[in-house]
Amino acid sequence: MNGIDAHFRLKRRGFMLDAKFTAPSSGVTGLFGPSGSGKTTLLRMIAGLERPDKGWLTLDGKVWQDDGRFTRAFRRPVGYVFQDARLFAHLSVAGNLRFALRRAGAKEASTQGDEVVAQFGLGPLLERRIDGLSGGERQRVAIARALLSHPRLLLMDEPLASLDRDAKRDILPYLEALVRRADIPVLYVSHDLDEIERFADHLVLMDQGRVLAAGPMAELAADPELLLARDPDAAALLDAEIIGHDAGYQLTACRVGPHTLLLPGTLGMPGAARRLRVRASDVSLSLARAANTSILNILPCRIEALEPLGAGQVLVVLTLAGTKMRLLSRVTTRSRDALALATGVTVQAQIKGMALVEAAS
Amino acid sequence: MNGIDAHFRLKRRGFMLDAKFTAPSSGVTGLFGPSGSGKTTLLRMIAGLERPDKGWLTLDGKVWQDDGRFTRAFRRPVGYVFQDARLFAHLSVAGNLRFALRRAGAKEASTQGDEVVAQFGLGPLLERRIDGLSGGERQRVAIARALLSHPRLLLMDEPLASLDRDAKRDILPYLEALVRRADIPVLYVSHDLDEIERFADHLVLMDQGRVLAAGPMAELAADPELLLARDPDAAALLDAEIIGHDAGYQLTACRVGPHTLLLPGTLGMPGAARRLRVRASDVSLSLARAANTSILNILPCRIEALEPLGAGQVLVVLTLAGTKMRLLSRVTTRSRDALALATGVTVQAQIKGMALVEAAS
Amino acid sequence: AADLRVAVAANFGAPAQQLAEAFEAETGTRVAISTGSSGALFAQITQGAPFAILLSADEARPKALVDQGFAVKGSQFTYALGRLVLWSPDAELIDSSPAILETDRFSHLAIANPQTAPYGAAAMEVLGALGLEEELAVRIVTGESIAQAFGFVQSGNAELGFIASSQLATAGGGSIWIVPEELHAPIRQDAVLLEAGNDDAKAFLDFLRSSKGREIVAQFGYGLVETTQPAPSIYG
Amino acid sequence: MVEAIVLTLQLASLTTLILLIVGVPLGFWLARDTGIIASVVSALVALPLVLPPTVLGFYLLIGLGPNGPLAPMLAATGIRTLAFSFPGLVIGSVLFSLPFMVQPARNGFAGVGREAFEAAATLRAGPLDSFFSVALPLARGGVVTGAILSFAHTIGEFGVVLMIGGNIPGETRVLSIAIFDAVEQGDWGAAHQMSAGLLAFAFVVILTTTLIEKRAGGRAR
Amino acid sequence: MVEAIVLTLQLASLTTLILLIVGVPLGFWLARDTGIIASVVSALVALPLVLPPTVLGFYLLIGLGPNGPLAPMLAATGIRTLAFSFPGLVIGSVLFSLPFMVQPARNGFAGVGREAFEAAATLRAGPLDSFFSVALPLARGGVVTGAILSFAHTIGEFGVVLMIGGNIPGETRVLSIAIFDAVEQGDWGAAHQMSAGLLAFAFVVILTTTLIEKRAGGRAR
Ligand SMILES: Nc1ncnc2c1ncn2[C@@H]1O[C@H](COP(=O)(O)OP(=O)(O)OP(=O)(O)O)[C@@H](O)[C@H]1O
Ligand SMILES: Nc1ncnc2c1ncn2[C@@H]1O[C@H](COP(=O)(O)OP(=O)(O)OP(=O)(O)O)[C@@H](O)[C@H]1O
Ligand SMILES: [Mg+2]
Ligand SMILES: [Mg+2]
Repeated sequence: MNGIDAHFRLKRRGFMLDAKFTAPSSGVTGLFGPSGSGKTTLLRMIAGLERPDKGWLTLDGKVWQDDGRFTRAFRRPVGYVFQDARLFAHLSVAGNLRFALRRAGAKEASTQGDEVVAQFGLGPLLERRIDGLSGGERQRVAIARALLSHPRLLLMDEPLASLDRDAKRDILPYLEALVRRADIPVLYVSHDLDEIERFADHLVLMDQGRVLAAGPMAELAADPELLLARDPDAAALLDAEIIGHDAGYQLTACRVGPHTLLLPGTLGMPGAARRLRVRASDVSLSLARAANTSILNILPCRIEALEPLGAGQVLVVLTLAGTKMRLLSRVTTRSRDALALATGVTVQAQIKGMALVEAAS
Repeated sequence: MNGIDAHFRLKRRGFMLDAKFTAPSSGVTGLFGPSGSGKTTLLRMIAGLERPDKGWLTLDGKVWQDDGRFTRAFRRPVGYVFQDARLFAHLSVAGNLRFALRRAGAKEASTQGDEVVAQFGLGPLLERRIDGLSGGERQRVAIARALLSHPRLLLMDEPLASLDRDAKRDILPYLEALVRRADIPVLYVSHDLDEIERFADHLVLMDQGRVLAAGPMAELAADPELLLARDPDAAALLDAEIIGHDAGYQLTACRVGPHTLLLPGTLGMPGAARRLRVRASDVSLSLARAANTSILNILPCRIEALEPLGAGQVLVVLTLAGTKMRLLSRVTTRSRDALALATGVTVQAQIKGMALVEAAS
Repeated sequence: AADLRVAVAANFGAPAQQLAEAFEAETGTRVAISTGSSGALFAQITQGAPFAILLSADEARPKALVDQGFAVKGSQFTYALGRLVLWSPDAELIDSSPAILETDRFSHLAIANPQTAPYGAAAMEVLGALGLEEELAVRIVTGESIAQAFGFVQSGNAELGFIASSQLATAGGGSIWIVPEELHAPIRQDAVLLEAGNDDAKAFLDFLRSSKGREIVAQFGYGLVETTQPAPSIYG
Repeated sequence: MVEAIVLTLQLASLTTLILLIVGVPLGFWLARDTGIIASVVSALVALPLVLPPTVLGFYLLIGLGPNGPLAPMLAATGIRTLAFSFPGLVIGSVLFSLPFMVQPARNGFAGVGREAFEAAATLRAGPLDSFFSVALPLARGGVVTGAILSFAHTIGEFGVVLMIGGNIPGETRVLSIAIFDAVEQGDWGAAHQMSAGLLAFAFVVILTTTLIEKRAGGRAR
Repeated sequence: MVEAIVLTLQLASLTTLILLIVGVPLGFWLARDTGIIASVVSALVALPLVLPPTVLGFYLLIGLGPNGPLAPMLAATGIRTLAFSFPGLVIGSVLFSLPFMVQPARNGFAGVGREAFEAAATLRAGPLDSFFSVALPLARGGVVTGAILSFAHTIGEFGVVLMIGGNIPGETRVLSIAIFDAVEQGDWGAAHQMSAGLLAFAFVVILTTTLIEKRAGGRAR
């Protein structure tokens, strides 16, 4: 089997982990779950830092661990970005990066080193001591260090939790590009759903030491049975193809099934495939198509289901007309009654243009 | 003068801080700025942990520090929640909390201890060792510990950065309540604008060691001159008064100037004042009032200004008809042209009901 | 607590203990014996150590103490004569003569430090008299005290060594050459009174010179100075 | 024999206690002060080690004696010399074992780090309070090591003790001197016996201390 | 005199070097292993301290001699005894100073913590690599303290050396014995001179080491 295939069992005082999941051999797999659900513990077992009571782990068909075998941590080609940066206090920033490079055994090491340093904006920090770095600076160095070790599997434990949004914005595309180019799988722990949906295309949902669900992001995101769809930040994912640009208005036109959507910015060459993220709270419904509105994208949909969320709110699960793609919308019960929304009804889903966010593909 | 009055100057290799600001004597003051802008450094100087080259600090008219005087850290009644939890590794969770209580010298100590423990869900953790706690658990203990020291000024350095949203949601209301009851000022560092706007009613904006602006949240949030309004999460704040509830639909009706808005949930007793947060990206504009839409709140506004944001987007600054209150809306340049939006034009601002968020008052 | 404190050179510790017991049996005066190297005892006495008597391993230090006013003039006398023997635990090695010293059948010859210990100085005199001083120089190992030299031989690290005949009791066999007294200056171990007015001390010194005392000293393998009459008290 | 054992335990315990009181704060200071004075003091502390114990004892003998610098002060209290007395032994042992207490303690404190002190300060713990409630528990490993080394060293030490003490039974004659005497007088049997007893006793004390320390560390850390 | 000085330096340096090679890994193991065996070994390491140096030397004399346990092995190489030889002195000094190296080193390593090793392991550093590139630099303070204590102690130590050395000029007669002899002979002038020289030298060495260590620590940490 390609990709990651893992099953771990571990018992601790007051905590029991029994997690089984698979993840694809490339792209980002998000690990999402509440505090204390065992995300960090799971990552540590994959890295070989924690020995489970029972463990099974293969990467691309190669067995790293089973009942008899246990590949030790330093023999597993994983990169690990810890929740706390864990830089070496006795080395400078450059020393920390060199530590990784020296042991990576890659030929392109030095050139890639410069590249990573530049992209993470570490140039001015290279000679600095670790304890003089701010939280964000530390984490940037830690991510760069993990990348420079040329891992075949990258494990990231809330790597961006201590970065501000500007720094995140700078790093995310670079990480995405690097991960796509390197073609290695990434396990990405976060409790920020926005971040996960933006970054991950596969998802493992955890709670209390167990895997609630695992699968493609788009499927799980719109599954009204899962907590995900009931989250205030819940979103649906749409597969789109870029068909053209409007240079004057800086808009990109995408085809989603038989529909055309307009997105701000230049998102790629015509013909490129993209995934779009539509937050349930950004989708309003109307019975007729409104004119003279700033809302750019209005799509006809069929109501599949209505799930009460409590507090006077309803989650409306929609199918985009002419496709099998799902959309989610959050409306008040009052609107539901006012518009007589019910399963089978056809409605216009109004999506605020700005709310369309490119997701990793 | 009441509240905090601070002015610090500090020079470091490659970093120069010169920050002067005041903050009210109660409520939460947010400290917002990019990574490395000096937020942590400023907080440390206020706590007396860092000696600036030149410093001036008073709290409610009492001088803590000036050219001659320097009140040492342990004599300043501040509570400090560090970016890294900094729990004492040689003590259990209970030991850490007791450490704070014993030195707080308050009579209500023990009862308040139980209360805080309960509210932060620390009961099952009390006997645990520190290194067995997850990141989120640690930070919960750290916040509880700071509160138990009965501070007269609470300093929080990204206290929620390592908490997942569920844990945040549990803690935030409790923090707000406690802060309001205790009537002490809180300085709250975060680079999460959502968090700050939700929590803070006063804001200090920092960049590169300087204070860009300081003032009431609502003013700064909608000021198109400031970066804040250009932020993708930018929001305007509206003063509202609760006028009634619709029990069936679980909606709360609020008066904002001459207008009535409907918000999901039960937000308070009629007559209570609330502040509402409206994100620019949640406001769409239309020329005529649309019917048959799930959007509950549609308010007439006058366009005050149009600020291009780049990437085909425009920030529209609006005044709510019949008031002086500001609203912000983000639209595409294409919509601006299609609807012929210009200063002085009257438009209908459509606010998705769910996007109204109660802000601290 | 003791009535009388006596400083004793380490090599005379065991006989001193027995003397003390006999003295106590006779007079009821309890004696505390403090042993140490003669050099250390000397330094301590000059710094006010609370000893009433010194039983030194040499004659130079008691004399120096008298000269410097730390000891009572005229109280110094020789309580024992050291006897030097060449000893090996190997029963075959020594044939009751110094012949072995001229062979290379041994790699180490142990002696006491000639600079600090009279037994060491005497051993060097013997080697000088035998004309072997130069030849054996590289094979000589030096113990800081005569006890250490004994330890070197007893443990087998040195095949043979010059030791005090008083140590033969604990040696247990082997072969020896008793060094003729003419080959070195006599090893006089002198006693001296440190506290002029201490009657117990005077009594102990008298006991040391009494026939009973001399008997005990001789028992431990020490020689005695010839005396014609049983010692009258020299303290009047 | 019994006298010597009791005296040895008294000396070792008292010395270790005094070293804890003197050496631990000194180690704390040396760990936190990075100035040149601290470095010099740190080097000075190690110096007693460099002299052969008997020679150190010899200088102490002179220093504590009637012609030493302390003599006028002592004279005022009616004491002629501190040598040949139990207090003199304690002074000598403390001085000689000082580096064994100070250096490990200093390392222990150096490992505590600014962070913990800052957290303590924001919780109203003053310097003294922080020292006892934060620094000391966190530096416990180093302090315990220092105490073990000092205790063991004081038991075994005899050069200094022999020189300043004068080997007076019941007063300054400790076990190590008794063993030394036994060897010196060729009484190897007694020497073996006492050595074995001493080793067994010390082994038990040290092992117990180590285990208690580990238990305490394991529970709290 | 010059011979004695050279010999002393050789002995102290070689002993410290061997202790670094032997004691540092031992300290590392003791810091990471929490089992009962490690605790026992840890207590055993401190034991040489408990015996008076001359007594320890006495046992070494027996142990290293022709009747000792090593004798058959030695005989094969044509050596009758290790006593009275420089290698013998080194063995004695190493054994006697072992606790001074091992205990501080152990504390140093104990302060490094799992976190750093985990980070190193995920960067492909094997156990040996981690030891040299992470553990050792981070535990530097403890190791340097151990080296300083060992060095100083070996210089000053003379009981063991006296006992197994045989005071052979150029081979086993070190400075500490020379000073001891001077005191013993009542040649206090010479003793003062040599002591002063030794103290000054040791002070410079220790201070320099401390400062270099601090500089290195200050730069990297
Ligand atoms: N070393 C440890 N010893 C004992 N229990 C531990 C240890 N580390 C973690 N735990 C417990 O195991 C459970 C899972 O912890 P883990 O750190 O994996 O959670 P997490 O999902 O990463 O949480 P967070 O989002 O807060 O980081 C928690 O109940 C935690 O208290
Ligand atoms: N101990 C130190 N020595 C030298 N420079 C430091 C030290 N601590 C911080 N700095 C520098 O001071 C500047 C301000 O750092 P500070 O930690 O206050 O930023 P911040 O706003 O809190 O950042 P973040 O959001 O990443 O936590 C940064 O350039 C940082 O590199
Ligand atoms: Mg975690
Ligand atoms: Mg910060």
